[in-house]
Amino acid sequence: MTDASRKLVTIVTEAILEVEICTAVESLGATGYTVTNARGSGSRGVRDAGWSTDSNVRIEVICSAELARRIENHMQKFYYENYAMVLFETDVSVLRPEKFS
Amino acid sequence: MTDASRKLVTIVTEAILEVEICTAVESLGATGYTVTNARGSGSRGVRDAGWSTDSNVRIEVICSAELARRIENHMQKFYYENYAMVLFETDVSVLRPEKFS
Amino acid sequence: MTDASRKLVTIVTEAILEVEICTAVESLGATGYTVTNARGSGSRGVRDAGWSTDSNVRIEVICSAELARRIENHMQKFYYENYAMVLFETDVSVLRPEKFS
Amino acid sequence: MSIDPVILFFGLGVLAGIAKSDLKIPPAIYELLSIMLLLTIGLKGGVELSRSPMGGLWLQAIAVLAMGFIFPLFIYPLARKVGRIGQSDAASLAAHYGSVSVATFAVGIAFLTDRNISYDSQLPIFLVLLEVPAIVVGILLARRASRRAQAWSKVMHEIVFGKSILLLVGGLFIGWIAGPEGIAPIEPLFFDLFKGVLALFLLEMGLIAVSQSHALKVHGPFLVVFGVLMPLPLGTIGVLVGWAIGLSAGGAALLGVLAGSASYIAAPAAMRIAVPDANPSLSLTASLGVTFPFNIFIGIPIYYAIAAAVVGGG
Amino acid sequence: MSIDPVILFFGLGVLAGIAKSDLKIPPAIYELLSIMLLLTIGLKGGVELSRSPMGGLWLQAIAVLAMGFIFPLFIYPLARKVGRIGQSDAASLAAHYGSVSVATFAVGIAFLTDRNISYDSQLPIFLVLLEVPAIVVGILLARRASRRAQAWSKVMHEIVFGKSILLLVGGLFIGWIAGPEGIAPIEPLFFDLFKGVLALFLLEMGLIAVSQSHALKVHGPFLVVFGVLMPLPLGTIGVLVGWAIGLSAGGAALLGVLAGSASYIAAPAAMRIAVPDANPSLSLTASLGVTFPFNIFIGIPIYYAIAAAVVGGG
Amino acid sequence: MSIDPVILFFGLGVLAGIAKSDLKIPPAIYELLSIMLLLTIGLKGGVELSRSPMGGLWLQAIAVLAMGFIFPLFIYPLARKVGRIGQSDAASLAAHYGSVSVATFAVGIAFLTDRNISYDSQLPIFLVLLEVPAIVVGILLARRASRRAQAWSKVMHEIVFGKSILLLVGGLFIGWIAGPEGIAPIEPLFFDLFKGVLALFLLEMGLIAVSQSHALKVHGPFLVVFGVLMPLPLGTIGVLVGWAIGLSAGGAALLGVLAGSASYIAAPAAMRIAVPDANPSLSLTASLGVTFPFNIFIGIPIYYAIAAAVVGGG
Ligand SMILES: Nc1ncnc2c1ncn2[C@@H]1O[C@H](COP(=O)(O)O)[C@@H](O)[C@H]1O
Ligand SMILES: Nc1ncnc2c1ncn2[C@@H]1O[C@H](COP(=O)(O)O)[C@@H](O)[C@H]1O
Ligand SMILES: Nc1ncnc2c1ncn2[C@@H]1O[C@H](COP(=O)(O)O)[C@@H](O)[C@H]1O
Ligand code: NA
Ligand code: NA
Ligand code: NA
Repeated sequence: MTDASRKLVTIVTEAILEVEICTAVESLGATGYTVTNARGSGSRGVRDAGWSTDSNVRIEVICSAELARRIENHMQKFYYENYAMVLFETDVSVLRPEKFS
Repeated sequence: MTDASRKLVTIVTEAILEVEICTAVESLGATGYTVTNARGSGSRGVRDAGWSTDSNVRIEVICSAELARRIENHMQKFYYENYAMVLFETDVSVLRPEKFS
Repeated sequence: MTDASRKLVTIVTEAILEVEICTAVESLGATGYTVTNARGSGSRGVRDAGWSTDSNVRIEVICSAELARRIENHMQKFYYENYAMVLFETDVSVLRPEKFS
Repeated sequence: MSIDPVILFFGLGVLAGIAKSDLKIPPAIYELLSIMLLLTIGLKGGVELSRSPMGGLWLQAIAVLAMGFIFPLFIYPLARKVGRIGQSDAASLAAHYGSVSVATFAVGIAFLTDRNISYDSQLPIFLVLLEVPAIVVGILLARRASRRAQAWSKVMHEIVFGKSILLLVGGLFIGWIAGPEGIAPIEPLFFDLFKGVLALFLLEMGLIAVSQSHALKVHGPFLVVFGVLMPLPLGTIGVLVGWAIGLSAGGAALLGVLAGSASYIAAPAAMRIAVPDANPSLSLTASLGVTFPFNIFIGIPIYYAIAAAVVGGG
Repeated sequence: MSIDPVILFFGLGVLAGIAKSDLKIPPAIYELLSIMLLLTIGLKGGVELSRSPMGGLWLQAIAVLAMGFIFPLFIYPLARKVGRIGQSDAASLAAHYGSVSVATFAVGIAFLTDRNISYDSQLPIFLVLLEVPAIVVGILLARRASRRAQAWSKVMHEIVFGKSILLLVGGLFIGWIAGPEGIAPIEPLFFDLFKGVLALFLLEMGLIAVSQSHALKVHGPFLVVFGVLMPLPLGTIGVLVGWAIGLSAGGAALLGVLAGSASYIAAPAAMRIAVPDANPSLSLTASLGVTFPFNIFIGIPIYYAIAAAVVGGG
Repeated sequence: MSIDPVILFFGLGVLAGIAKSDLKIPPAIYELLSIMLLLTIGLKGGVELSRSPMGGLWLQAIAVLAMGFIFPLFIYPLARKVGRIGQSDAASLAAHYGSVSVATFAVGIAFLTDRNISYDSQLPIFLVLLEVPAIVVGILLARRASRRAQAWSKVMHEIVFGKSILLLVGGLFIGWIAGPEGIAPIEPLFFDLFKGVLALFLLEMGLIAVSQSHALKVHGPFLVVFGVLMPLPLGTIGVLVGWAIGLSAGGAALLGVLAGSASYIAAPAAMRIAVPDANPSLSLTASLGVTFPFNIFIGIPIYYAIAAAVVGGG
């Protein structure tokens, strides 16, 4: 790979927040995002995909370390307190790094 | 990120095992898990989501390195021999590390 | 983990390419792959799962660093120009490393 | 009068949920069933409206709207004082119980249809009118929408253009334009299958009701008392308002059903966005786990009995 | 007697599978169709039960249950000795063929209905009774459930509260309580659409049968011989048992259909959990890829012919 | 003649899309609806074919096939010269507009059925015949399939064994073999629900049409002009060919509908694989966002008017 390292930020949260968070992520500067449906369990109990207000989405954003930090701050500020949410960051290398961040 | 590194354990296996494995992972000490539907191919042939006993799930657990090892041992002991299963581990950093493991 | 490091190649692309890319990945030498349905947004606009030619898949392949490079080259050569596609690579450790690559 | 099979389907769903059966209605099917129910209710109302001229609807609409705005103002202090519930949670309960449940309404329609009791064609319009006001008042009562300024307009958009209002109003409109003859070719899907679709829907509602009952462990006594005692006065007021604005016995009963029912789709979604610090499972357990079964088993017959007594129909 | 279109749908599915067509019935739709079939079979039986008093059911039930326990004890040694199959795989085959297939039963009902042949109302009960015993015996034969101690109770729970028994018994119960008049409003969905739903279901079954035929490459000859020769004696015994316990010709034929059919939902799932070292595609290829098509094309008419000859019905 | 409610459902979907409502038809339901429409069209045609002997089909088939091959050869230069569109995009447009839309055909059938106008039973066969040729010609025009050598055979396989042809031909065949009596038990699902299913399908088509209109921002004027002006001459030619080969007024109108319609399933998928440098949203916006609504609101009545005038039917 014409290696270029970036961050992969993965957010697992309530399905109801999908549109809002994707919009926020883009307005913070991300060039894109990927969403999959998910279910799970955590501190706010079992969240199973059967019933829409009770299912999760898994949002992935590839971006620079700096933007990753900004996204994390935004999530922490607006969502961590009241919503089921988990966020983690992974080091990835990408093709065409100019495409991200 | 007030960086705190954790492990992300990802298990891809037969959909029929979902409940059993999620229960096991929690009783081993995990604070949560995330599940998505998946299909795929591996040493046990093509597993395509069309037909329930023939589809996969993708289970993710964020946890300490020590718990990750325990989960891996458990999977190896009880499932590796007879079930379609792949397991891999990634280094991730998380917000609110106290929430995991 | 009887640690053995491998690469996890993740490809997010148009659902219409799923069969073609999975076949290619296997003929390049991969021992398997995992696919999940996804939606997202990127340089080619919003791709939402509602309408089949307009949804994404997320294909994951665990393999050696060398095979990862070959997969990336193949994608770059045949798909990057004309299709919605993002590809990233992560370091993972696996159980039973002989199973991959 | 024998027990209605659609209610037995609800019971079967509850049983499956309690027994932790692997029975699941896939989300896509749940969507299909709810789209069909909403369209059917709208279409039926629209066809009726196209048949009978409708005098004085404006006055009736104002009365019904007023009910939607006033209800939460009574529920809120009750939850605060008697239930000793926090501000956000009380506001959320007020929004849920002031708004309405389409599934309860559908069971009410099935109840009347089985007994050959007719009802006024504007009821689906009242269903639409009652959905929104209580949610607005609930958000205002929580006084928390300020934190994220954009939330308010987003929430309003989501309620007003949400699928339930859109399909109800769309169905009403299509039924009204096309009239009985125009609708005839689509009747086999929307009208003939109505009760079967409702049965499958209630099967899933039973499963959901069980899965949404976890708050019972913590707030059990309060939620049960609230969920059982709240619908009766609200429903009775609904019947009386129906009588006051000149509805038939069937119509007044259905307005009682609406008034006594609690929202479990629009309100939870709106509250989650606009009042995020309210505990979502509290209101949902009350409305879905307690009030919904109460209404379909006990409430609906009571509201009809009151309506029949007051209006003197049958 | 012309060929039944629902069977042609199965053929179309097989063709699509072989041609690697992109035709797919989404999993959610497959779920919906199977839920509807199970409920319809239960409801039909329940309504019939509510009509006709049912004497001597207990004795009949015991005979049928016995059949379910004894069948696998014959199939197991046959697979071991004649087929030279390992312990776990033989046990799994015994469980699959001792248990029953709802889809085959549904085609059997359609076969009788098309010919205006009535059948005893307790058949859906027998379907329920035959589903579990063979699976239990199969697990015992494999003697492997010990490894994971909790597996046993989990598997039993999964079978008994699994959706197929739950929906069949639930449907029976609802049909029985509600009776013909109560069920009337949900008939358009559950009864009128039955054969169409079965047609779509069989289209998907054809696709699945092809996708589950990969074991044919390895164990082809054995699986084909086993899958074709096993149902005939089992089905014949079923017919004779039906005659012995006093069923009508239609009823005896259906008991033959049940006996000759092989499970492809409950048994595979249970075996996968309780006998994990059995090769799942071996049993599934036999039951779904060979026996299922054999039964719907050839077996059902044969079982009925035997039943008509023995019982002398028509 | 009042407005057809199924078209109102399309309008409701468009409205929901424009208002950014959360209304969504789950992909699984969309699949189910389209499978049902395709099977119904096939079955109806098959039953009719089994009723009436069909003379001279071969000649008719050749004429229709020729139309499918020739259409794109006219559309391509038009798009190149008049529209100043690049080679690949022009080839893609030629493939889309030379091929056909099943949904438009279904609305055409509903249009005729509402007016009690019969049509020739071979029309579903013509639908099948018209689907493929234009796509082949389109790919040849783009002269790009060479890059990935395997693409060509793959694309052909995907079109010929794609689900739309498979279900249409399968349905035709089943309907033809089973005949009216054999099909009777599955009519409640496939025939009685047809218009209701079409209504739900069009609701989703409205949503999709809006979501596929983003290319309008860039190529708006050209796409609107092309999407509105192309179907009229194509449709008229279709009607005239229908008249020339001796179809009834209804049949000629339907052939006009086919000719005037633009593919939005088979063609986009094939072009995406075989001509990847064509901009997919250009053709899709034209066919789905402009031509589809144009045809169901305006085109179909026009084609029928022409057919009635030329053939002299009614
Ligand atoms: N330890 C964990 N590992 C993986 N996923 C988790 C974990 N904890 C929580 N999640 C996911 O994040 C969602 C929200 O978590 P929480 O806010 O803890 O309820 C859960 O529903 C899970 O899908
Ligand atoms: N090399 C691989 N890369 C990614 N996923 C894999 C790989 N091998 C197997 N899998 C996934 O793991 C499942 C079980 O693998 P197996 O036990 O090898 O059959 C497969 O169905 C795939 O979904
Ligand atoms: N920055 C990003 N982060 C995560 N996923 C992305 C990103 N950019 C694009 N994607 C995904 O990759 C798909 C194709 O991207 P593109 O080729 O840029 O349109 C999109 O539909 C998204 O699902
Ligand atoms: Na209310
Ligand atoms: Na059997
Ligand atoms: Na055309």
